[in-house]
Amino acid sequence: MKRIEAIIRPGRLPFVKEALEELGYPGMTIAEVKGHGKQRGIVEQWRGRQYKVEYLPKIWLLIVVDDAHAQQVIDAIVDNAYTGEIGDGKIFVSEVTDVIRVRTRERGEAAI
Amino acid sequence: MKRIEAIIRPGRLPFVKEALEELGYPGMTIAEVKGHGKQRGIVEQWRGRQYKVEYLPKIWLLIVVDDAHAQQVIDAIVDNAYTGEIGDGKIFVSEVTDVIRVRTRERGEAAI
Amino acid sequence: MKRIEAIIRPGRLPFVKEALEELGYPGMTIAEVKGHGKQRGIVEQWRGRQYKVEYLPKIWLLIVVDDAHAQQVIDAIVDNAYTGEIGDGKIFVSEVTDVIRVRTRERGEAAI
Amino acid sequence: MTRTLAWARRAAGAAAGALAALALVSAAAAQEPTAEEQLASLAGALDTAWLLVTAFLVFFMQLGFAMVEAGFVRAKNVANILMKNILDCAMGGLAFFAVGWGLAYGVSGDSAGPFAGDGQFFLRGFDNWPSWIFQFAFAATAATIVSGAVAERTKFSAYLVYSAVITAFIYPVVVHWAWDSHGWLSAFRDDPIGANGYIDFAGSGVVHAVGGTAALVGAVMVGPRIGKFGPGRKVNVIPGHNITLAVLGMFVLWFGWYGFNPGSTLGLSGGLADLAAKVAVTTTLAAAAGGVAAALLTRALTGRYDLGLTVNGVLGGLVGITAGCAVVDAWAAIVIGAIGAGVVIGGVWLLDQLRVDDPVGAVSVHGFAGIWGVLAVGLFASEAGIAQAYGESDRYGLLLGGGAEQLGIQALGIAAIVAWTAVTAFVLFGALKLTIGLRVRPEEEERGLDVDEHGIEAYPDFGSSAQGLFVPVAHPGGAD
Amino acid sequence: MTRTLAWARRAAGAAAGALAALALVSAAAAQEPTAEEQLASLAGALDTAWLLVTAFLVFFMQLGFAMVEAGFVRAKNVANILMKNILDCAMGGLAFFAVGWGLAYGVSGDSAGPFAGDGQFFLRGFDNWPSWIFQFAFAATAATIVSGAVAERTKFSAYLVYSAVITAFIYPVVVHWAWDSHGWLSAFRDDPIGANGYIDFAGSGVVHAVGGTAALVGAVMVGPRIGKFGPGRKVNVIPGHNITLAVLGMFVLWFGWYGFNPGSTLGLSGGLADLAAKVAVTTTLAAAAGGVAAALLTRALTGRYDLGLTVNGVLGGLVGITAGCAVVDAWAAIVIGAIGAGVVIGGVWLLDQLRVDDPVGAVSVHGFAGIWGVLAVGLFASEAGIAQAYGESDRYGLLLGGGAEQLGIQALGIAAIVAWTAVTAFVLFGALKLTIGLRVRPEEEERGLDVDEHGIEAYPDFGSSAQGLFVPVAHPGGAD
Amino acid sequence: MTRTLAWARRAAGAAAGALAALALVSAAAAQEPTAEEQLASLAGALDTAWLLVTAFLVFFMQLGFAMVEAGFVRAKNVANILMKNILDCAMGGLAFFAVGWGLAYGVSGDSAGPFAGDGQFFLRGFDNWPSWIFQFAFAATAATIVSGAVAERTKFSAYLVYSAVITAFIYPVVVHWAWDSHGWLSAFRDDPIGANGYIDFAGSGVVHAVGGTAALVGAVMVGPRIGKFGPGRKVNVIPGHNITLAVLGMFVLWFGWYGFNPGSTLGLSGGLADLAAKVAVTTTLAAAAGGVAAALLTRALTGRYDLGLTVNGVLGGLVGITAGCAVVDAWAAIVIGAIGAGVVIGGVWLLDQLRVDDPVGAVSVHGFAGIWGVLAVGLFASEAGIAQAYGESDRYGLLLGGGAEQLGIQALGIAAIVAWTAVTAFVLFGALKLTIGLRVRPEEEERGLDVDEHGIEAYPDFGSSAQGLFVPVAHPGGAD
Ligand SMILES: Nc1ncnc2c1ncn2[C@@H]1O[C@H](COP(=O)(O)OP(=O)(O)O)[C@@H](O)[C@H]1O
Ligand SMILES: Nc1ncnc2c1ncn2[C@@H]1O[C@H](COP(=O)(O)OP(=O)(O)O)[C@@H](O)[C@H]1O
Ligand SMILES: Nc1ncnc2c1ncn2[C@@H]1O[C@H](COP(=O)(O)OP(=O)(O)O)[C@@H](O)[C@H]1O
Repeated sequence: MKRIEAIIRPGRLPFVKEALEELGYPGMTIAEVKGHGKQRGIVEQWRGRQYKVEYLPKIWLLIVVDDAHAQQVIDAIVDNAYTGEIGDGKIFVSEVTDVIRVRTRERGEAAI
Repeated sequence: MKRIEAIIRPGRLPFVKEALEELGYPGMTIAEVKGHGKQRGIVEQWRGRQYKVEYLPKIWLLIVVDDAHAQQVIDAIVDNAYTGEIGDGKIFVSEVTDVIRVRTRERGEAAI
Repeated sequence: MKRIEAIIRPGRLPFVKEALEELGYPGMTIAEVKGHGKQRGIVEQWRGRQYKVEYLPKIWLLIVVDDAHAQQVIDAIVDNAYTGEIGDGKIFVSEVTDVIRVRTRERGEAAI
Repeated sequence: MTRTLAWARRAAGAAAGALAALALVSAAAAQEPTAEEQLASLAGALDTAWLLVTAFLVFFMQLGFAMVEAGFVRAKNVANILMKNILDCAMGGLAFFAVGWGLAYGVSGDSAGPFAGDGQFFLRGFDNWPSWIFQFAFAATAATIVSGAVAERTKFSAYLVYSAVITAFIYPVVVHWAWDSHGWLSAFRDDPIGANGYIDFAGSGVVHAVGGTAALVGAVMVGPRIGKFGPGRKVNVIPGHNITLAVLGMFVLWFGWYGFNPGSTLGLSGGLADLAAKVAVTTTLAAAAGGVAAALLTRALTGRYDLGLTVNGVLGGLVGITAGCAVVDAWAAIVIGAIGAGVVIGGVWLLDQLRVDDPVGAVSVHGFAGIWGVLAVGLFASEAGIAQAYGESDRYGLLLGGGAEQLGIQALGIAAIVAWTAVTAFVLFGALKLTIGLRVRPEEEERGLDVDEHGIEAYPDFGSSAQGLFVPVAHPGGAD
Repeated sequence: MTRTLAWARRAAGAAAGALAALALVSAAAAQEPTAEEQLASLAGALDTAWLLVTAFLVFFMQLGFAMVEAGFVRAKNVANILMKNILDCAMGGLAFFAVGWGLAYGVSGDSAGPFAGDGQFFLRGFDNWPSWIFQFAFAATAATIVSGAVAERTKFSAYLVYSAVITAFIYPVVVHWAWDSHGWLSAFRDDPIGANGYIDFAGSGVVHAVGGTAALVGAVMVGPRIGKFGPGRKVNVIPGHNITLAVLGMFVLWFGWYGFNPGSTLGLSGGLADLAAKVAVTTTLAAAAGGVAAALLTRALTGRYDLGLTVNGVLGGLVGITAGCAVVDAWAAIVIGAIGAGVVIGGVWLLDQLRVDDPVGAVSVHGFAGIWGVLAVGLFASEAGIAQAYGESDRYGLLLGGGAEQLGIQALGIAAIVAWTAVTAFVLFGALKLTIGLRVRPEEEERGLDVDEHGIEAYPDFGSSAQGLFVPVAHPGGAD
Repeated sequence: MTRTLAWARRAAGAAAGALAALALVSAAAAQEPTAEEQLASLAGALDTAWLLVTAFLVFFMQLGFAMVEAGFVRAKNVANILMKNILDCAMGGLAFFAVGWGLAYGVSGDSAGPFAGDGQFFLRGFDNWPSWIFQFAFAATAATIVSGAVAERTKFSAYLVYSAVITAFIYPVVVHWAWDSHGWLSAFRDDPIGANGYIDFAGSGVVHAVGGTAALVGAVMVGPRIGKFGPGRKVNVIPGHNITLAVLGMFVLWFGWYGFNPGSTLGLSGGLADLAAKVAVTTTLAAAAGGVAAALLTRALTGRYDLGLTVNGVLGGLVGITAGCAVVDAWAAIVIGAIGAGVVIGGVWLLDQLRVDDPVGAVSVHGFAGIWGVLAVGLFASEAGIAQAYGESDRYGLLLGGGAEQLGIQALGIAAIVAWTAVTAFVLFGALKLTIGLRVRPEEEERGLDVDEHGIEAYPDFGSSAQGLFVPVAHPGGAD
């Protein structure tokens, strides 16, 4: 099973979500995070004095899927999070050794 | 060492924590996240017009433990996060290759 | 590729960031989380009655790097997050099987 | 055709002075009004102005209550408490229009009985507008006190009924007793109890103790919030969501209190202006003393200057001085205010021991400090103070050598008020419990009342990085 | 040398009474003023006091507007809407000083025409200060209404221009028509249209419908926010960020309305005090009815008591009563307020159907309820009410048997006002669209106006665990 | 036994008019008061009403200060700054009662000296209540200014002492100099310095420059916040947590300023009503000009309309006009306000260069703009303006051809005030530093003052998804 962790632009979330919904993904978890990669912040000001905001708001998206569907999910995210500008974000994929559904105590792929 | 990542109902956190405390767990990190799995949101309204809130508030819980205690921790979470209703949440388990305690620079199991 | 996940003191973030910048790290994602390990909360009060705040505010830091640079990044974090007091935090390292840069659809090390 | 206002309006547009207006008024009347009539009319206008302005200030206290209560509850119940605050004021206005005023001051025949007024329901045959607006603002104050004490768990529909009944019935009857010249307790009765009757200048008892007592009955009957009290003697802490709002509310209340107390002279002419000013001073000093006392007391007790209790302490000082503001000296106001804060802090502790859950401290602030305020008159009223506000008398504060009579009357009065309110509130909440129910379901309470009762979150898009996660900012095609 | 103020100032320091001051004034004048002159001067002072105090209350409504609007927008546009609220008030003050007053009430020669005033620009040759401050506060109110309707997408510089033009030109002309004694619609004209002229006591039409109409034109011409309307008939919901602020604003507005309506007597002497008090009562009852009606209506329609619409409902009740507050009876105020809330709720729904995006409901609250308020005078004005406020007349409310004439005049008046405002606002917004542009770029809109226009986030360091992530709390060495 | 109030109270309950009340008053007195006496009494009542209402407005500025300061600090120091705002007002009240009034206006024998009052401590032998409440509100204003400048790092107990000393001693002495008729600078002295004495109508110097100077001394002696200044000339930015609160506070302050400036006529009778109205107009125009100027200036300087500095700019305009509001023309008020905003913006920049850390801009707004306001009188006071407010004189504004004398006196006055305040504040803060210490420990500062000093977080349960993580919502069994 794959743990797919994507950092995307907040404004793209509805599109990503819609696309995932069409795929029939099992579930997702999101959080508001901040970050920077190549895109290095913007200049804001406070009482007239300017300063660089180092971190920009992003959405962190966690989806755990079985191996079979991982590529589909990744494609859906990439397609819909894409704008072509610096700051579009990244997806990190790692292995999950076990999944447990609390409600049913099911384990493994059945629990996803 | 195992990275145990649980998404649970906010209201169950105190119970989960209490149970973990009895186990003598090494530490935990939590965050407020939103998500949906099978439980698909609720209807809210704004100035009279209703809309579906897609994501429900959940607590994200991260505990890294040595392999020996992983099952105990998982059981404690499942037992105490359980209500039997859709939305109880999930637990994802993955491997951690290294742990470092900043204060002592200890590494590996000693650092957990 | 390594997924480096650090839980550090909020006040140390600027120092850690500065150090990472000098290293020329590829990007980072942060979030505000709460947690406790050995450091077990502080006593606050509400309308005169005291209570223990179980979780203290921490910063969660996610950096994915290629294997070659992992140790450098870990060292930079440890050096700069260190104060010597309980509560300095921990770093968890795990494997990442794939990385995708949304903007370019690059994969693997190239995408970091 | 006389165009008085037309002229006045025009006067605003051009540079015409009031001379012209006056002249016009005179011309309009068949014959010249005498200088004496003109003077009386002007004095009346000034008195009306005072009633209006202070009524507006008292009304503004609604905002203060709303913000203090909102700040002291959790984020998931904010919309609910705000809605209750709007609606108790709005329902209160209609209820006080329909029934409340009539029971308080209404007269159908020659005179009303000692228990309640009996006329002018729906303001029929009524034109004393300045008094109505002033008294409405007070009624709304009494009503809104309860919402905080029963916050975070009470059904909205039950609260609506409660708020109509207290402004229509429970509170007006007490007003009649204490402030109408026919009321059995009234200091304005021709033949009052004792030398002076029950002295409660702006309503420590009539307004605050009524609200506080109803709040206590409500809090007991609704029961504590889930999780407030643990097993054994454990008392959990449930912090509110925004202390800044609570402080904002406190300053608004203090400001509004300058309408509440000084406005209770009901006029300025005939020497009342001096009295109003003195009342403003005693009110200030009591509030200040309450704040300082609470800060120092909490520091002594907990080792830290507690902000939440300092907010309550200022309010306790204000509630405490409300009965006696016109009849005590400046130094006594300080003592009363400081003790008021102490009473509040003790009350908060006591209620916790009794396992009564009052999230905002309404019972302590309005109930306990209100009772203290009424009794303080019996202890601290000065001879000159009573003379200025109520007429010469040799019965005044016990501690100033005026004997125990006034204290006795004060005790009697507040006992009667508390008893009346407790019984009627008990019946009211009991009836609600048996019919529509007082309390939301536990799941609803855990989820927060906002979502279930109002379908809303108070801060759906808050925060520095708020991304409007709930908001469908755009839709990528598709028919719907 | 006369030292009037010196004495007054000293009077504050010592115990000298007003007697001395008066005596001094007398001494200063060559001969003793007669008692009648003194009376007139005192009456004038009281009238001025009323104008000032109520003007301050009306000014305070600026805070109410700012908070309601801030609460109803997303966090990323808060600084922008606040800045607009500050600047429309500030620009409005300067514009009303330079041109606005002159067009509204200015007179250069003997008299002004029926369409606009023609003198006293830049307050040259002017000293009617009480009127100016009062009228300024009204002008600022009219101006600020629009900001909410065009929120979250309108260019700041365009908004600045708009706000100067409405306070300098669009609004003052309407004031002249309706309130100056030379205005063609004016009830204060020597020879008014019909028996009474157009009756709009405090400005449901003159202020609110002007603001609401300009808001509608603005909202249409700026277009909806990105994502508000989906394909087909889909209407998305974009919740605001802080409902507590909206409620805070609503209470402040209600409070300020006690300046808006009762203050519109423009004085207290000569019988106006009673009128002001009555106005305070009708205002209260309409607001209360609006709140209760909105709560119950939304409960009936959506199954839940809706807080956002209850806020709008109270305001709808207030806007609705503003025209008729002086001439309708108490029961009628309740009816007007309740219907006002209904009009607002219907309006919110209607605009959604028409795909007009008004984030805060300004068009419904001020436009639709304003029109309703003007017409309500034609339906509900009582004979006695008109007599008291405008002079005896046998033409009054249709539903009370006073014939249809007044309703016709009201309809004519509001039609003229809406038409004038719509046309001028259309030209204004059109010109802005063609020149500096009305709307920010889509990227800017998505990111929020705060960052691009003002370089700020409203809550950079908020939250219980806010760590000031943006803040360089310390720098570990290095030259910069 | 006379029952004046009883009747008044009853009058509220029934429909009795003021006529009856007056009659009663007359009857009560042994003989009929003459019409002249009645007139004087009524004029006195009106003056008192004005003092009271404006005092209440000035008091309300406490909320404004609290909110501006709270908005401009980080979330972790909010409870601390709020607590300081409550306590400086509360301590201030007690200190001004005990000592402050006596030093400002108190007279023990025949007259006080030019340096300080010498009687009526603890209000012994005192009954000028209206003046006390008005002057208290001013004293509280002077006191609260400092809290913002030393925010986020100052020890709470040290601040408590400071606030008592400034209201008890530092500020009252300046008041005596400038406003008491015995004060050496006073324009109300029989034989003032120069033709008119030092003119500072509502206290640009007496109140604001005192507060601003003490703020500067405090900020310097406490030192900058950790991380504010980097190595070299680096100035870091530490954004506050809630700009909405700051705007809320600004509107409340503007509103309260209508008490501050117009209320400083200290009455309305005898021609003062017109003066008060004019003051309201100049105050409005200066605030408006300050806001517009700040917005345009920041746009020119930084490319963006800066909200924080616009808030400061409005306040700078208000502070600037405070000295001259009664003696300058409308156009001059605009100029003064606009320059006031410029002074504030320059001041903010200057302090950064000097590495003085003033988190909210108190030194610039109150200190620098206050000094500007005092000097502006010497530049812009019109002949007619001085005549109306202070008596005929041929020395007035330099730029209007009135010579340099007044400017010289203004400079002398403000120099004396600033020197006095700087020296006493230096001694005070120095003594505090040596004894209880001025500053919290660095760890405490990093963690925030709220947790250590008050054991609280301001927003423990905030946010759209706030789960009350700290709250033991329920306990699964167990004895405790
Ligand atoms: N190596 C990384 N580790 C963790 N997070 C990263 C990393 N690289 C990028 N991110 C996250 O992705 C976001 C977008 O990265 P960015 O470099 O701007 O995109 P792009 O690669 O398309 O230019 C950043 O704000 C950061 O949160
Ligand atoms: N595959 C998944 N990936 C990431 N998060 C998930 C996944 N499935 C569920 N979740 C998280 O778990 C929460 C509860 O899931 P839900 O499906 O409602 O529970 P249940 O499986 O008991 O019905 C969701 O709100 C979501 O945050
Ligand atoms: N085993 C763990 N799993 C997850 N998070 C942990 C774990 N141990 C510590 N943490 C996180 O690290 C933070 C610091 O831990 P703490 O034990 O106080 O530090 P130290 O080990 O230096 O004493 C905690 O607040 C918690 O968020």
